[in-house]
Amino acid sequence: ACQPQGDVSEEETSSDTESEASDHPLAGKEIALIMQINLGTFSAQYIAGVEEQVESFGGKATVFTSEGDLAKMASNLDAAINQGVDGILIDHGTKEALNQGVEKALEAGIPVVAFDTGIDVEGVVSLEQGDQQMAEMTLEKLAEDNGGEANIVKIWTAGFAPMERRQVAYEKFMTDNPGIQEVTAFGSATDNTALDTQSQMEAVLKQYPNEGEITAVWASWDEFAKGAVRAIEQAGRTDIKVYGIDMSDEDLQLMQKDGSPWLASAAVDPADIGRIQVRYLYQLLNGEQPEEKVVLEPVFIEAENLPEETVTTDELSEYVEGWGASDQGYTDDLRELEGQ
Amino acid sequence: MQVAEKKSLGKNKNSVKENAIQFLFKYGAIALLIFIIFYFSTISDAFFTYGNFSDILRSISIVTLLALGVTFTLVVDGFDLSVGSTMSLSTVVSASLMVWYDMPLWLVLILPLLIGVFVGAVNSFLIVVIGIPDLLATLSMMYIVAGLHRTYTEGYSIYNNMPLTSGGTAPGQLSEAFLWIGQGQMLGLPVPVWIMLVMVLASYVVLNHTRWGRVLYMTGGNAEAATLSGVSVKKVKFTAYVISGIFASMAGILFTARVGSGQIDAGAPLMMEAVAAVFVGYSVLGAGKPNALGTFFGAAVIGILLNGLTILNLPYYAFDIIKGGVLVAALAVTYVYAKKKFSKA
Amino acid sequence: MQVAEKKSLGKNKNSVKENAIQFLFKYGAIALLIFIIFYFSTISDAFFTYGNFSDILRSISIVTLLALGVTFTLVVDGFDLSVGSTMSLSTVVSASLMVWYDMPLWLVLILPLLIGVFVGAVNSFLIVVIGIPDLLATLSMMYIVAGLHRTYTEGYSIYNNMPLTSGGTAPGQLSEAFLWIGQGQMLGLPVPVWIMLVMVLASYVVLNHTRWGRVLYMTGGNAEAATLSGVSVKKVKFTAYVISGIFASMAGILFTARVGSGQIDAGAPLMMEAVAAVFVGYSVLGAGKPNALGTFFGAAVIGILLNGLTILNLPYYAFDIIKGGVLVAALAVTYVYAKKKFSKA
Amino acid sequence: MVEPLLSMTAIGKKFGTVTALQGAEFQLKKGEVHAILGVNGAGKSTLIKILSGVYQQDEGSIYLDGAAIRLDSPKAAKQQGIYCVYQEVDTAIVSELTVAENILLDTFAEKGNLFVSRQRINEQARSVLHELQADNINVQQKAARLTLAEKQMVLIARALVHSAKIIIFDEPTAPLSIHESEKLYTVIAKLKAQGVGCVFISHRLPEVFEISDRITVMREGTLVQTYDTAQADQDGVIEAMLGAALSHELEPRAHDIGAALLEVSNLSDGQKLKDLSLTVAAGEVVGIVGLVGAGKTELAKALFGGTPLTSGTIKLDGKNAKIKHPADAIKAGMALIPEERRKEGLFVQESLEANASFPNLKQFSKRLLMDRKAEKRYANEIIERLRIKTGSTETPLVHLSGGNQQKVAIGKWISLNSALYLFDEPTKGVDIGAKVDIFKLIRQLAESGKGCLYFSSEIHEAIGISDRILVMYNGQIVKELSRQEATQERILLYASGGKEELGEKQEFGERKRDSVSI
Ligand SMILES: Nc1ncnc2c1ncn2[C@@H]1O[C@H](COP(=O)(O)OP(=O)(O)OP(=O)(O)O)[C@@H](O)[C@H]1O
Ligand SMILES: Nc1ncnc2c1ncn2[C@@H]1O[C@H](COP(=O)(O)OP(=O)(O)OP(=O)(O)O)[C@@H](O)[C@H]1O
Ligand SMILES: [Mg+2]
Ligand SMILES: [Mg+2]
Repeated sequence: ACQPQGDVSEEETSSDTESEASDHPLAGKEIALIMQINLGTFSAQYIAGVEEQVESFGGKATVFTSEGDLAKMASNLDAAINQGVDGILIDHGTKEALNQGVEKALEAGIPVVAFDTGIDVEGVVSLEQGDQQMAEMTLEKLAEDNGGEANIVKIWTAGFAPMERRQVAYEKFMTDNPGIQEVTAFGSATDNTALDTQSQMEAVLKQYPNEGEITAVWASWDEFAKGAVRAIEQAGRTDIKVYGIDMSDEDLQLMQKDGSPWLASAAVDPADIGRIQVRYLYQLLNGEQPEEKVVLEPVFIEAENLPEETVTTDELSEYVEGWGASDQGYTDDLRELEGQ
Repeated sequence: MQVAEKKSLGKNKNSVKENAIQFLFKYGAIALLIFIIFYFSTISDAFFTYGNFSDILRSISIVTLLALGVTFTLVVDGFDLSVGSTMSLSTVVSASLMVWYDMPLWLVLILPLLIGVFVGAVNSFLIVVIGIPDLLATLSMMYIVAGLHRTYTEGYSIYNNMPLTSGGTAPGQLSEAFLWIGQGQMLGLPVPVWIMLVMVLASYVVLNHTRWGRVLYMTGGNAEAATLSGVSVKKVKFTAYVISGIFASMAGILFTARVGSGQIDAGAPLMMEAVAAVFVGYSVLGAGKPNALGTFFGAAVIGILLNGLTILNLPYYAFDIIKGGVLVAALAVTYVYAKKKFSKA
Repeated sequence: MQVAEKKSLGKNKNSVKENAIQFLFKYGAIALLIFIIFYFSTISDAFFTYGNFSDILRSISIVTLLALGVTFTLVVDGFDLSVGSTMSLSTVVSASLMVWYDMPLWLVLILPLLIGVFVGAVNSFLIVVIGIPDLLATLSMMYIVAGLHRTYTEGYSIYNNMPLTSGGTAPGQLSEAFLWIGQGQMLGLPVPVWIMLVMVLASYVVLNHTRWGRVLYMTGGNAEAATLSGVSVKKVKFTAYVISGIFASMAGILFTARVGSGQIDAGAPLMMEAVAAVFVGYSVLGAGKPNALGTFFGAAVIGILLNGLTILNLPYYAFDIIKGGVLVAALAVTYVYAKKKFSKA
Repeated sequence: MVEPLLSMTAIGKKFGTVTALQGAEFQLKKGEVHAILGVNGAGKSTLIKILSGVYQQDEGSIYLDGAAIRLDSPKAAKQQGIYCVYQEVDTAIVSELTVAENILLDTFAEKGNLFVSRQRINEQARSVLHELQADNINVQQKAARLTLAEKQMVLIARALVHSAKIIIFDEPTAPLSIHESEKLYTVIAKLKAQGVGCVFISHRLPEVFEISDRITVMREGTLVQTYDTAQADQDGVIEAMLGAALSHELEPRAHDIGAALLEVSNLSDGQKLKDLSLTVAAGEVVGIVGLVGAGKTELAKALFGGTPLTSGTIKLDGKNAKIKHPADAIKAGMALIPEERRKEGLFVQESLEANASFPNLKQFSKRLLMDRKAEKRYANEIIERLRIKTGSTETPLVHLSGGNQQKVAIGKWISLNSALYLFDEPTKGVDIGAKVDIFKLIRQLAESGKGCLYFSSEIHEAIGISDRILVMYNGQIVKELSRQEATQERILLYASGGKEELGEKQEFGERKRDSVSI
């Protein structure tokens, strides 16, 4: 609440003032965003994307977070329905916990778009990142950089749908590339994932102190990658490289640092995810029938492609093709609405 | 209950102020609740509806069960910090019994409760026999049980037909009958709400209207005097911690049934919330001590507040401020009143 | 310290057993530590190295600072649960001062400390003036401060050149000088280790070798006697909570400098760990009460244990069991000893 | 006339509804030892707590060296040079700190050197203890390990550290043996020679007459009279203290004593109690008298199952009773009215009803559910029977006066209809009127065939109520006296170790406690 005003140019801010007076039928919608976890910069950017897109459509977004508690998430879903919101966005969660609430929402005529949830209710649009594809991209890059021979550490945890999709790709990759050996694997999603990963990674480095014992780290989530990168930097190990999945603004800063071990990551712009999710919701609100399964196209980011000076994810599109520029989910009606 | 109060002696010059405090203490919490409900109702039409209230009740049902357990330990002047972990353990155990071992429903319900009994027994062993203060003993148990539940599942959450680390997929699923406990409806109210109401009522009757309740309160009030009146304080403390363990297990079972999977660490964030509910409940109807109705009421106040605040579109990150603020206010009323009462003696 | 002991009166038949307990109490914790170190050394060559020990020390530095604050409140018979939140607040404030406002280093270091002072002052207001029990007052503050720190950052973590919600990017960066505090080396040891050692030493000297320390212990041991000796118990409690707030802020600053960004909720998981360290520290050298060296020692035992267990490749989820187990063992020794002592008096 | 060093005039102090002091007067000259005498609750401690800044008087003024002073904290009093050795030993000892630290406690609160050198404080503490001839106390050990007498010596030492103008001793000799007390007398004589004004409170008349220059007698919060010790006679002083003679108020027993009800033989608890044997018959009141710390409370608790026994048998109604816990004792037909009623006997935050029904909850519940009406009925019954003054049966007991609380502590046992009642100092802190009520109640119980054990250090009261008196000394019963044989002097003699006939008992001298409460 205390952030300073950034140095923003005039034209950019003027857009929200315009939409207020609009009398478009899709204007003034109340959108609820139901989240399971709200952790790290990724979530914050995702929320920002949602809010930005909803506002540009002249609506208002309300965020319900659940501190990782699925029961609370289900309650929040109920509460949103009771409040009579016009549309619901869901971020993570499990189908067992949410199906009932989603059905109730559909009965009440509230459209639902889910991201990484695994909800299987007819009429719900489900977004997922190309998780397998992201895993493949990074793993292949890893193999390529090391000539198909590497000793790697895997950081991964069970229990999350996207993680498990990434795991599928990982297993397939490992069988296809016998030159790549898994030295050890760990990982836990905690209250303080990055720091806990850092201490665990430090211990792993202790265990394998010699060059060559570990060639690379494959982190299935950027919170893991952050911890691993810090541990490697602190230990002064220049021989170990990190390949990650997901990319938040904060990660980008880490990757750009001189001599950063973090070489590559595959990701969908978190803000883009939010924006696209909102667009599909508005398609539903507009009475259109988009496809029910939407796979978000991941982007591959390599450290070597990044410029000398630090850039933020906002400017990343200038250097990485396809970043932040996705116009997935747009229809003519929506473009028109945005122009209002 | 302790609602009857002696007529003010009239000797006090500031008896008006005193009466105001008295009133605030007795009805303040209720007045606050009515005000909150009224306020939110004027803001949003969606708030004061049957559906919303039944949802609020369902959303507080798990915390309320936990908080009832804490209430029992506080009544005997103890404190159970391990309820959150115990709930987590019971969550994963009940899920695993179905998913991993395909057990019949009755076992799925009984075994977690036995675990609750066991944790309560260990707690009271540490407290009563070893003599570790309640807070520290249950803090240690909080860690141990949390570690146990993660070790049991090897860090995985448990869901239908999950892949097993040993290869293959788990044979079982959460049964429909089990899920009904958490997701079903009965006579127009969600099943968890019924369970909560029955437990609140049972706890209320036990604590306020039975011999046992009397013994629990008296032991908490003055353990030495209770001993010399023929009460075995050890047994009483044991009972209270076992009850607390059972309530935590019930909360865990309910959680599994509600979300349809055995989430890891489900109870950890709920522990502090349960404690907060109990403390807000102190000031209900001027009880000035832990009591079942107050606990329910405390959970409801917090639940309604959070529900209303989301309607108000307050940012989620401000909720904790409000939760803390309500807690401080309730505690301040209770303890300012206690000081008054004490200085009169 | 309290090592001087009266010769056993010799009247006791079971004085051998008694002596064993005495010994266990005084040197048990140290013996345990030596055993652990020895054991891990035999298992892994990587364990008993200068590098590893300096890493362990660095990894416990933040928790130790938090725990020192808790120690001070425990010394005056209080309890500060809000240290975790205060640390989180200080983490994001120190980062934001640099990233958002590009402030000079001295302000970046001073302002968070002032916030710590303020939180401590509010805590002691609730406890001393309103009369809310320490645990409940600081529990409420834990919520409020956690909410405040999230509200302050609107839920974002703070990092170099972050984009602002209002558009544009933040002007500042964490300065090199600042990062050195968390990541630098000095005379062969990491800077955080130096900070921790200095603070432990300072706390030790203050608590054990100054008049103030006596006043603190005196107040905690018997507030009435302290009052009769002319101590203002309110001022003493106030001081202890302010010190606790300052330590929590220092931990927050250190955390920011260590990870190079202002992570949200950084302190929450560390609070319980700090409390555990203090309690393990009770039993060091037979102090039987909160003490600075013991706290450091407690943090070290836990840190070494966790380090060794990771090297052993034990699954992370079992760590909590061990942490809880160590805590129970330390507490059991302390309180079994206390019981013995008491029944002899 | 010389200007007095200290003068307190028209001091008044109320605690809630209790008037502790009203128009109290006190004067102290330089280099004088001035004793204050008075029965329990006369207001002695309150007066000196006002003098040492713990309480502030509601009315009246204090003059030091002729100038009016205001003492609003213990610190302020210390700055004026007024130091105090408080009566309640445990309120002033910090048991976690060492002896040396406890002795120098006041100096820590003062301004001065920031650093504390352990060596120096040990040195200082040792030299003060040396002055008290208590070199045997190790200054480096924790105060928790001291005996009560040693703790008292530490507190006395604390007052001697400073150069004081006035030192107040509130019952300093109560936990001390004669030998230790004599060391204190020498110190007081030394202080006196240095011109320090000493206030000395004690219940032990001989020592008061031995060491004091003047005696002030207080009763019910006011000054009765100030005597020059040289001119005062003991009987006159006692009369002034007691006011109405109390021992004549009870009628002699008119009923017969029945068969033996309680037979205790060779009871020991491994600590204080050694080889005690006693009997109580139905309808009999047996007094157990001894000085503070003789072990009366321990005996009562041991009989009631509160503390474990190492040997001995307890027979009730001729049957061996296995009593491991108070619950067993209650089942066997015993009731204990403990000494510290607020701590051990009552639930002061709870209502009279809840307290009264507690020992016998089964009678006040149908199946499991409590029967509130029955509780209320019973509460009203004991209110009437014991003449308890209270607004309603639902008032929490904190609002009742001490005497009325004591009556509740007794009344709660009546519904059980126990056969044997143990009263441990039932008149402690109880006003005269309530005292008489309690005596009458005990008599009533005896008349209806109950056995009563009456533990007390108030010798004359015990003589008044008991049919038979057992004198306790150092955890043993040293003498049995019939009502006719019992006189205050004889009991006191045995209670303090029995110097003449039982000279050999002197070997216990070290742990002997010789104060007499009157
Ligand atoms: N803090 C207090 N609150 C309420 N009443 C008190 C308090 N202190 C003392 N009193 C009452 O004041 C009266 C005088 O007590 P005080 O302690 O001065 O008696 P005393 O003469 O020292 O008796 P003793 O010989 O037993 O020490 C008693 O009735 C007592 O109950
Ligand atoms: N005022 C006191 N403060 C602390 N400890 C005490 C006090 N009085 C007695 N004790 C302890 O209790 C032990 C036994 O005392 P107990 O209470 O059994 O004696 P009593 O004859 O009942 O004395 P009282 O007259 O105080 O009731 C003593 O050895 C002493 O250590
Ligand atoms: Mg007194
Ligand atoms: Mg006694």
